[in-house]
Amino acid sequence: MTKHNGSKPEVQERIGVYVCHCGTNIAGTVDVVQVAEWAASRLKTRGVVIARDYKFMCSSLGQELIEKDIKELGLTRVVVAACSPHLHEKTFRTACARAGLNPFLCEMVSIREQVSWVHTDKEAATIKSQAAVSGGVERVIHHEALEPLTVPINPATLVVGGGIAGIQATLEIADAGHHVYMVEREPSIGGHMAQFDKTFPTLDCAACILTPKMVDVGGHPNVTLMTWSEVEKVEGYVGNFSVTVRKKARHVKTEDCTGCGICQEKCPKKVIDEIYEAGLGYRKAIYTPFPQAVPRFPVMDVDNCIYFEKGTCKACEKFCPTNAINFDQQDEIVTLEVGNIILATGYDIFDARRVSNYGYGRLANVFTSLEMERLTNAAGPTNGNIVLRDGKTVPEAVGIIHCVGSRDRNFNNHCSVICCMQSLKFAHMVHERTGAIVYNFYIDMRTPFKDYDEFYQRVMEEGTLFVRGKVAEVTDATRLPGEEGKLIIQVEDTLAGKQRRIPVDMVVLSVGLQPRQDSNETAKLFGISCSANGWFIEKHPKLDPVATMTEGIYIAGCAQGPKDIPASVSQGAAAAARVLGKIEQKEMALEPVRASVIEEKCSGCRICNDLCPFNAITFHEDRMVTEINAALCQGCGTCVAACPAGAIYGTGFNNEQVLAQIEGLLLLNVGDEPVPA
Amino acid sequence: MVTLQALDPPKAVPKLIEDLTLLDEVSARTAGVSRLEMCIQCGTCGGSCPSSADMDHTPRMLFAMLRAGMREDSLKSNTPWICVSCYHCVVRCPQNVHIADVMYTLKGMAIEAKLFRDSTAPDFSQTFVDMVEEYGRGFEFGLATRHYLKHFPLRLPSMAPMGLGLLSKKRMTITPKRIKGIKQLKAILKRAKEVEGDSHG
Amino acid sequence: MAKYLFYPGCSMESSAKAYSDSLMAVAGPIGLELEEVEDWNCCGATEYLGISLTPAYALISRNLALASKQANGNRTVVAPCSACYLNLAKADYYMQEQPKLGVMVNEALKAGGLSYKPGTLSIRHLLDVMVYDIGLDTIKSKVVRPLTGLRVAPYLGCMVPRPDYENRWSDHEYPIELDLLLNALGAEVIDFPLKTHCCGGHMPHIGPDTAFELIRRLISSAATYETDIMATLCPMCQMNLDAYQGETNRHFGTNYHMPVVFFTQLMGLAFGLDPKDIGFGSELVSARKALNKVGLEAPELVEAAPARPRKAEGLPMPRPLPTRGPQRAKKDEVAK
Amino acid sequence: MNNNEIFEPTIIGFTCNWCSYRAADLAGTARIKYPPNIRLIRLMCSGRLDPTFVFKALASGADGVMITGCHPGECHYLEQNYKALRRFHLIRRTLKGFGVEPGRVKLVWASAAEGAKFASETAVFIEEIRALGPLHWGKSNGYTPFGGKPPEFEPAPESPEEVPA
Repeated sequence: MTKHNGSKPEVQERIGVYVCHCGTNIAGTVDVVQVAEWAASRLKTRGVVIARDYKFMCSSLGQELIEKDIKELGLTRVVVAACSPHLHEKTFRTACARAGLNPFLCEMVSIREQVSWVHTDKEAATIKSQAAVSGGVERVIHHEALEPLTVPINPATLVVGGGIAGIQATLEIADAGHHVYMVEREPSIGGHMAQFDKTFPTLDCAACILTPKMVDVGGHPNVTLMTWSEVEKVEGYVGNFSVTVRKKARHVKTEDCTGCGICQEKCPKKVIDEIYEAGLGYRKAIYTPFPQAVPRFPVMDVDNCIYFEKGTCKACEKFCPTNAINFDQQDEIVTLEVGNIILATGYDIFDARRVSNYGYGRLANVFTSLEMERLTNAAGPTNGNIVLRDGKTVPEAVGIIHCVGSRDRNFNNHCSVICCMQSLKFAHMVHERTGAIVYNFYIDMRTPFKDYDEFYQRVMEEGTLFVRGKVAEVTDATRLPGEEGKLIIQVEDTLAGKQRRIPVDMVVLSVGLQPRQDSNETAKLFGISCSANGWFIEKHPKLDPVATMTEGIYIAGCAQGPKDIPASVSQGAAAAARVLGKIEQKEMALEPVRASVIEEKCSGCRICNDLCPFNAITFHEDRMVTEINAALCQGCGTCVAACPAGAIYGTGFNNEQVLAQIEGLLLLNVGDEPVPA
Repeated sequence: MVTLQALDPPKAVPKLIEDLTLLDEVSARTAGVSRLEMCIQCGTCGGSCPSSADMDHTPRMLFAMLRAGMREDSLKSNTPWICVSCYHCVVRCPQNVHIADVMYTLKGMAIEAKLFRDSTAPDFSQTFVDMVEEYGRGFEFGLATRHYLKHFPLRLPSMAPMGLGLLSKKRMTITPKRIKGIKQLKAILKRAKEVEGDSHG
Repeated sequence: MAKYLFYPGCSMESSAKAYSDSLMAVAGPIGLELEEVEDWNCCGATEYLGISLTPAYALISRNLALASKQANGNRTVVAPCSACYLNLAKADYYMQEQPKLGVMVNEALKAGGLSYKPGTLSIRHLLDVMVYDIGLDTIKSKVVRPLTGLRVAPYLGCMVPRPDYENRWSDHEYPIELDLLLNALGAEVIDFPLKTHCCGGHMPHIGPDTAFELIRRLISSAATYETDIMATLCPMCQMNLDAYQGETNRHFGTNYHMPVVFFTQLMGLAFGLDPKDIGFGSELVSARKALNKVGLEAPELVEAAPARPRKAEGLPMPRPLPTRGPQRAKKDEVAK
Repeated sequence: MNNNEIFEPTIIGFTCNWCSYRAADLAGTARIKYPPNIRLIRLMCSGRLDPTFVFKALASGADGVMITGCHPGECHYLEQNYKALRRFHLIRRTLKGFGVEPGRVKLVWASAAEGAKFASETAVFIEEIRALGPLHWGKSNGYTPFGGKPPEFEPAPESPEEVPA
């Protein structure tokens, strides 16, 4: 341990300190000039030979400044006081390396995120910055020249979720010639988009543009498609993940099944299809969710199958021409070895029954937007006829309510992004198919992005009646003449400043998007973070939207936040590009933060033996010493902290470095007497 | 030669109406946390209100006026007095504004500033409060007769059968009941009024 | 025996005597023991809050202070009246949300030698206690004269299910508690769409025209469902719908005859008590016809009147939300 | 330090690389303000926290130590924050034995999304330490653990010149 009685031993290192203004981001709150001057004078005895401040240290000129000093002044250590190391540590390490200094001899201290942006008192912020620099200087003295660890990148990739974002990512990678495992928990890929009829603003048919992509995935030589499957365990790290997948029993031998559909035809059990048909239609107990499903093999729903319930039936087995039915099939556990993972797990829709004043579930002719998608879909339960729940009456007036469950503190705070456009799409389709009067009830009309506002204009031209006001209630309790037999939408028309009661035949609730109900568990499974409401958190909201804090795990589509199809496709492609970049590198440099045992010091007490969750620690009975396998060690340092003999050395975060940083932060290193500047 | 001088006295130059302290004042005088500044003008309140047809302004509009600092117009509005405290708007408000309690605040402020237009409601409240302060309990007979005599004398004949019905069915008593601790209650209310006065400076 | 502190409120002594009588009559059989808060005062109804803040909350809080002194380990106060229930609950809640209010109120209470620590008591409505503490099974077990065939519209009014600071009710707009209770009594419960809409509150005194329209909406909607009787749980609702019904009829030239009684009266009826002892006869719109209907031995179950159009054919309806008890919101949070 | 002034404690905060350091970064990105009395050290994991670090900090002049990490169950290294939790209790017991208020050490879980929580917990802790007053470890009973010495703050630097905006 360092001695420190105000008269520390002269340091042999030659240290350069660089203080960044970051424009006014830092300099607005911290007196950066003062910090640099202070470091130059007060930390001289600690080896600081030069301290500079500069407008933008991360600019090429700023980096050249450091490089020049390393070369001309013979610096052996560099401290950069700027933003968070998570942003620019790599930048400055690379600069050092260019000038011939081992990159790990550079230390970054954060005086932006942790000082200038969170404090207002300039004097206190300046002192805190000085302390941070001082801590960095003391720490860097104890740094060692290190070589980065490299790990090979397994070129295979796992994509979780077979919606449009996952499909896009899969195809990009597979087309580039690398193997992709796609895991989807439903029987078919396609996601929510497969349920839609038209897509805004161009009104392309969803199936027409999606099906070819689904077929591509299903038949791609580089894709292993695993539907009706779920990820159960993820081990390992970037480059070499080992993923355990449960392939749920389909009770259909996929190697024999031709997808002819006879089993579905013969199955006597009809079940309401809550998933694909949004509860509006029926399926059988053995089924493929929709005709274009990929793969074409059906699955057996054992909770509803008569054979599983009563022990007799087996109609599907009797009629199957290829003997592909297997009632005894068990779940299968498969382990996949992949280098990168893309999560595209999508969203859930808001449960409209929670807004009891809109009557969904109580009033027959209140529908959700997803139900409306099925109603308008030519392959849906009504063959695309927009009718009331009696299955035949065509509505004469339809009210479409925006923001259901969104922008509402009682439910979800966020704007669900797609509802305005989706509601406009419905307005158009109701006009086109029924000629009914259409009302749209909105709080704010949000139509950004290409051709969206033009679509709004078009729907206005078609005669849709827009009412600005959040609907208060939908009721069948009549109050005024003319309301009998109708649903009444009660709302304040905020532009007229009057309460209105508008009788309609049909109400469509544009329900919001919300995170998957199990998104927290998914995040935990893959070791990434979720925001408080359950969206996956990206590495940087603007500059790194598809990466996560965990190397090798990427996110795409609505799992990251509500978005429309174009944005989901873009993210899928972006995540794929990131993964392809990693695959091209073939190997990847990792922080050489690893633990190792100094054998002479190890007493063989075995305290550390049970602490490693990665099984990197083994004990050699013969020599009575412990050894750490560097390939398995992830560098958390728990064993380092636990060793009573101090026999475990934690590279990058060794005891001397941390203890010295403490002293530096507490300014024990600057001595009692101020050194004149 | 005709001069126009005699026709009209000169008009006052219009004043700026914005009184940006109004919103804060209303918030500060409301029980709990009003969240009035969070209103997004969606109209859920005005749409939910069972009595909005009789209001000068929907609650939403009133909140916009408070924000705009229209002190006199907003305190004169009959809206708070028509509010029936049904709390439909409160539970539906997407921003969790304490709407019903803001209405109570506005009533109190209107009484203080003597800005209400129709005295029926404030009188009713005051009569009720007077009775409670006197007896510690509500006194329906006294309240109803006193209030109706003053504000709806013409309605009294048609209301009489109902009143008689209530009396004959022993659902109204003619003599008020006083609580034992009326002195204690009076002391508490006296102090409360002082505290309230201090809190507005 | 479930024991609670009881805050009756002013109306229970006069206009809502039927509520009081019937409650006392059914409390014994179901094992509900109510200990009245001694020397309680008026809660201020909806009037005092509109005059001045601190005095209004001090008035309410005197009761909280008295109750907490009397509490003796029993921290639940039961109120049968909506306005009383809301005012007590509101004062307790706001003094926690805005500690400044609690300080001002306690300053006032000090002048009377009292004090109250917000959050000490738990304020609950009578129906809440009946359904969730006493339990529907207990109530059902006491039924000797099921109200078979009696079409009852459950009417809760506003201030019990809203704003519901503690999330005690199954829903703010369509709570099912009263339906369940009436169901347990054997009654045919109407899916009454206006069950938590406003009865007019104090408007009969302030803007009678406004009040009559609100009363009309409720009575006429109940009438479309061929309701025999409306069950309420609030003295003011009962007063408005019952006593002002005649005036409302005159105002609109209508001719409704809709008896409105307290749910405890119907409980008493089902428990086999004498209608006289549980306040029947004090309603201004006579409940005689409804009584006759129960007197009849198991009338034929007439496939009744205009229920909601729900057809077996056509598209399936969404499944109902799983029944949620109190603390619904908390459960949801856990689920997240 | 001038005794007439409000006591400004110095606190050392240990953060883990994956959650709490990022929470501190997020507090910055979101411009959430908290008092400047805390100075942070980054470790890879709260499991790396050697109790010696805490004692060293307190003995070297810190008035309090805040240990932060991922929420239980969300550790980047699976379960190492549970080890930090165990050590935290050990540290508090040991401090009590030394005659130091155990409240000078606090454990806070903050996920990468909880910048606001990081800021508010920090602010609360600073007030708690302010209320406890300065720690003169080593002076009161002559016991000087780890060769540490009482804090010596240098006089505040002269008021810095205005930086043009």
